[in-house]
Amino acid sequence: MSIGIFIIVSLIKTVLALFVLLTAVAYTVWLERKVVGHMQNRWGPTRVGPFGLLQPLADGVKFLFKEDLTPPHVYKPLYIAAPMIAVAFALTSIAVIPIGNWVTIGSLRIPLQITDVNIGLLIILGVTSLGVYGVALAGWSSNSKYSLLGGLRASAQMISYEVSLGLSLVGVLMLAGSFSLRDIVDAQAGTFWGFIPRWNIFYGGQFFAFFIYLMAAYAETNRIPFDLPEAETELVAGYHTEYSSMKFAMFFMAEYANMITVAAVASLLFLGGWHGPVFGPPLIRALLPVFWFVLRIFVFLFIYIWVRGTLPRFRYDQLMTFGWKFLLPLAIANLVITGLVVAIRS
Amino acid sequence: MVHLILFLVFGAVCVAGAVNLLAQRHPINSALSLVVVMGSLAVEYLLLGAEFVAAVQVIVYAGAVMVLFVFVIMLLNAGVEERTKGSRVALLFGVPGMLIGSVLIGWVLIERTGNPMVPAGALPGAPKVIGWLLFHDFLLPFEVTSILVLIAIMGAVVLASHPDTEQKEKEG
Amino acid sequence: MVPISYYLILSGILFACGVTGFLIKRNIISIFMSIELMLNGVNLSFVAFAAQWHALSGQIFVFFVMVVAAAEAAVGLAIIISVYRTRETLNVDQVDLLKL
Amino acid sequence: MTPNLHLWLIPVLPLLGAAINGLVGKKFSRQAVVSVALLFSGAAFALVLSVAARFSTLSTPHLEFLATWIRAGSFQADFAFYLDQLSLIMLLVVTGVGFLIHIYSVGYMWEEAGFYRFFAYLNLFMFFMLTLVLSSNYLLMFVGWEGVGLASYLLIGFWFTKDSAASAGKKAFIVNRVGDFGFLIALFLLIKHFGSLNFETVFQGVSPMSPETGGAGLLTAIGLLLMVGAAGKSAQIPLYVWLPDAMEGPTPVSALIHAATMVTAGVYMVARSHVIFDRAPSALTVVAIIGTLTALFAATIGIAQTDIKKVLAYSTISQLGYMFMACGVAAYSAGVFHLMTHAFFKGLLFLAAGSVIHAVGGEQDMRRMGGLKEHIPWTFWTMTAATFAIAGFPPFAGFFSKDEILFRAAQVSLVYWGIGVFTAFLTSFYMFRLWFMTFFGTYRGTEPAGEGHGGHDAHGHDEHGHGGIHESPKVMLAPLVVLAVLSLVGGWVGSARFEKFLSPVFNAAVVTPAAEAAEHGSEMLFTGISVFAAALGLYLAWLFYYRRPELPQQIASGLGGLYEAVVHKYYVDELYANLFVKPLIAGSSLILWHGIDRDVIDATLDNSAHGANEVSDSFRHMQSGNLRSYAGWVAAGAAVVIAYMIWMGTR
Repeated sequence: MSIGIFIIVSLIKTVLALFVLLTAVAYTVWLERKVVGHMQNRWGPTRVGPFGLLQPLADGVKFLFKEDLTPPHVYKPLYIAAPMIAVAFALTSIAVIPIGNWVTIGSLRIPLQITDVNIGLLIILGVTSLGVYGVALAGWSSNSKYSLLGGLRASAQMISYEVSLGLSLVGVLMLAGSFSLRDIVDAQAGTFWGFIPRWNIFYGGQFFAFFIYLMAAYAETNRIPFDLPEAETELVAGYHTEYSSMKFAMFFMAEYANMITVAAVASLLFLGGWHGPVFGPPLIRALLPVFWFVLRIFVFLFIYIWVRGTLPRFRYDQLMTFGWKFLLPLAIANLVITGLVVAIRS
Repeated sequence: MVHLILFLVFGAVCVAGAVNLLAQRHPINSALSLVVVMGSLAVEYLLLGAEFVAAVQVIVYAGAVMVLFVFVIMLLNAGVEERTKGSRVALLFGVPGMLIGSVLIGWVLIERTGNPMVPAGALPGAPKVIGWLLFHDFLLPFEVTSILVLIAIMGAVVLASHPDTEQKEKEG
Repeated sequence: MVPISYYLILSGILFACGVTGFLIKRNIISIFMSIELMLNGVNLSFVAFAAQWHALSGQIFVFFVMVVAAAEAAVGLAIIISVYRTRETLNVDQVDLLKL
Repeated sequence: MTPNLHLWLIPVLPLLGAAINGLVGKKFSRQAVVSVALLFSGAAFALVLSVAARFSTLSTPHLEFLATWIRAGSFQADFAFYLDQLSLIMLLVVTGVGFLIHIYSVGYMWEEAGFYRFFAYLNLFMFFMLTLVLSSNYLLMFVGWEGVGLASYLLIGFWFTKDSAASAGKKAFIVNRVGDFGFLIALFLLIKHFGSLNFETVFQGVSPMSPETGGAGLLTAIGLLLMVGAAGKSAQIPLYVWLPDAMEGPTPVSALIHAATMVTAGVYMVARSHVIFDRAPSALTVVAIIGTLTALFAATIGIAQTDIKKVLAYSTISQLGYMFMACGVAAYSAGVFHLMTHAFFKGLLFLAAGSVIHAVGGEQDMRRMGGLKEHIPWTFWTMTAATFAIAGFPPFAGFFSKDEILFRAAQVSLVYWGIGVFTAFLTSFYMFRLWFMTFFGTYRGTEPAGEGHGGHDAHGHDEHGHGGIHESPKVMLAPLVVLAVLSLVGGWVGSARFEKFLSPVFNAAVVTPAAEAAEHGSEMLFTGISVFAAALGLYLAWLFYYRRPELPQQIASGLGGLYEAVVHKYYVDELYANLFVKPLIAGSSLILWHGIDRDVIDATLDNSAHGANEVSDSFRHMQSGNLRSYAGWVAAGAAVVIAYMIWMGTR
């Protein structure tokens, strides 16, 4: 494969991925409004299109045409840069996420993934950890106490939970013996005793790891019950209080893109990725894994929304206590036990 | 060729970030410049094949250490730097000394290292190999640094904890 | 193909920038960042030398430097916070009593 | 296989006592202090007795190795103990008399402040003395040697708040340093030539050497230097001046250290080193001459002293002179014999004198005593025994030992003998003078004696609330009685048997039986003469100080300058003051202090300090506390280092 074709293929994949991702983001918002609405005995969006399906489009148009207010007291360079940073890092991580097996088009054998690197998971972690800059800088540059408090909370919270998040993944990494997401998924092919899928979540103590990951991921994405940085009741809107129009939309997109990334990573690491029953004609055979993968992401997102509709918000000290005194020791214990299991097995 | 171009591009970004760090008077700008430097350094590492180092560079340096810096800047609400003239020595001796030292070291590096050409990814530092080395050949230093980190954690907690709050907690 | 000396020179420039920052910066946090810059410069030279001599220990060293830098950042920033509490300034020219 | 005698316990027991009393004794009651001190010193005595009981079964010398102390190259000094007949006798004397004096001290020191301190020092002294006696090499002996000096210093200065006591302690210490200097140089010579300080090694190295006649040979030099050391410790001419002053210490101390044991260390050392002295006749002659002269000299001073303890002090010096005379004529066993008997009767004399002083409430001047016979009969009778013993009346102990010394001296030279007999006469005279002045006639002190201390309250017995002359408590009298018995019977063992007992040690010095038999007749003559001399002394003392007490005054005025000289101890202290002390002070103050110390050393320091001050004043500005300045210096320094390294690397 020459470098030219490589670049062309990569470009196509990137554009495709971005399009799909942004659409998914938009419809995740719709899904959330709809599901939460039903949970709260409301209808959710219904006016625009059937079942309100065109609501995301309408929202987008509205965001675009709203007046872009820049408050006079902000530190302008960073005020403008912050949402860009947030959304850029949120979208970047999709680059290493595989959504399925190889696809052969003519003589080209193309992986369903923008790029396959053998430190894929590390890149996701790195990019996610950089995402905090967007929130923190937004909070600081807005020069408003609500924003600053939100930004401070966000950075402290994300640094704290990143530790547990990272540690919860190490068990899976030890089982797979690789950082490459594709290798990790491949390691989960097959079944235990013929009927239980060989997913990491069923493997030893990885259920706890999954739980830790779930909690840490909620905190990382600033979602309920850990949405302290944007706690409406106390901080107006937290770090994006001073933002409006498209800049606000960027934070919104970043948050939901992060949710999808997190869901994708959870599926890949714990839920067997794209593995599932494959049947039918070749085209179906090629697309079914993608469907299984998307289904998992959907389920994960549904849980996200479900939790949002159910649980109250933590207090900040409870959040920190939970992270440092419960999740972290649990993650370390899981790490030790998994290490022992791996050592005994080999 | 691609290697050289990438090197030059990211090297330029690196140097620009470093110079910007010096030029900016607001610490948060300096911090962000430093993040840029670190990010482009990660790319330089990738070019040399040290992929794991690059990843850790991003996660630890850019993602954790610098976030800590930004956090502290925000916490202390550090303002624009004052241009006080507290030290003539630094300018009269330090800067010339630095210049002389750098020039000398640069000269030695160019003259004496043999200066081989390296291809992209010259020495692949795959996680597996690095891990093997860390847990075999460098086990003792690894453990020692872990103790160092533990001590650092405790030190940071002790230093940063406000004596008044401790008092209140005891009373309450 | 890139000569190894390019990397070394880049690392030297970064290090020199770090030293200069230490010398001319007044804000203690900026000075701290200059130190990090110096460490990064050194790290680059480690990786470059590792590539030159085909010895992975150079890369291992970088990890240790990073760990130490992280620990140093934690403690250093804690010190900065406690200094700020008592002196209410971050300007090193005004913190020259050599005590808290 | 020699049995393990645990010799190390003998010195360590008193050390334990000293440690306990010294460290925590302050909080103890007096009874507790006493029981600790007596327990440990008594235990040491008991141990020595058990060793003595088993002694005949031992092969001598019995060596006991404890631990290696110093090892440097081929040189090695150990903590090792050496037991032979000589050290056994010394052990018995030290622990036995020491134990008795401990008991005596309980009564004597009961009222003193620092009671625990006194017993700690006393036990410490026992430890060092036993180390000295038991050591198997000169180095360990030197440790004991210095240690007893230390204990002596501490005890002389026991009433350290009193100026005279403190300076007496210093004087003893400093004069002893002169002797130690000689001892040390002797040790260095021994190390240099024999590579060891172990008695056995050294003596084996010495034995093959033929006796030297010249005055500058190795052994002569060593012998003379050892004699310097011995003269210092045993108060011989010219280093005797400290001993009379040492009487500032408590009387039991005078008895134990400055009469019975420590001062005999020199004699012990010379006897122990007899192998060396045997081969250095010139050194031996010097020893004899010094001993003889000291005996005479101190005796003449003793005549004119009025302080009861000073008389005894000079008497001690004189008796030590006898011992050195014995050593000097190679009659070591006679010397040691006299050492032993002297320990009994001189210890007794001092204790009795202490009892007298106690009785009259701290008075030491004999002119204020008199007629005490009825008041303190026990003290009187024991004192009488001791006086007769030292004067050399048969059958008291002193007679046998002194007679043996005189006889052996006569075999070498009649000059020694003549002076010895004259000294014996003097001894008898001044001792009976003391006896008569103290116990007979009428009491000349102020009444009640409890308050009449005058200027001589060396004992601080002010707290003695009971007035009048009184007998000492039983705890003080018991040792007196024991020692009195020993003074009486101590000599009955006979010098011949004693010599036979010691012959394994002094095998070189055994006189052939034939010669002894031939001399037997003359020995009787010599004995008769010396007894006559003693009797003459008794008569004259009776005449002068009992019969006609005004006579001494007339004679004294008749003698004029000579008497003055004797009263003032021949002005030796003044002579030393003018000869050594004043030039030393002058030299110290003018040359060393003003010239060197102030103008050179101080000036150098002051000027360098000023210079440093000025320089650092300019450097002070470097220490601005400014972080960036420091960084600047570091950067500049780094540039210099880098430039240097590159320069070195490219050269």
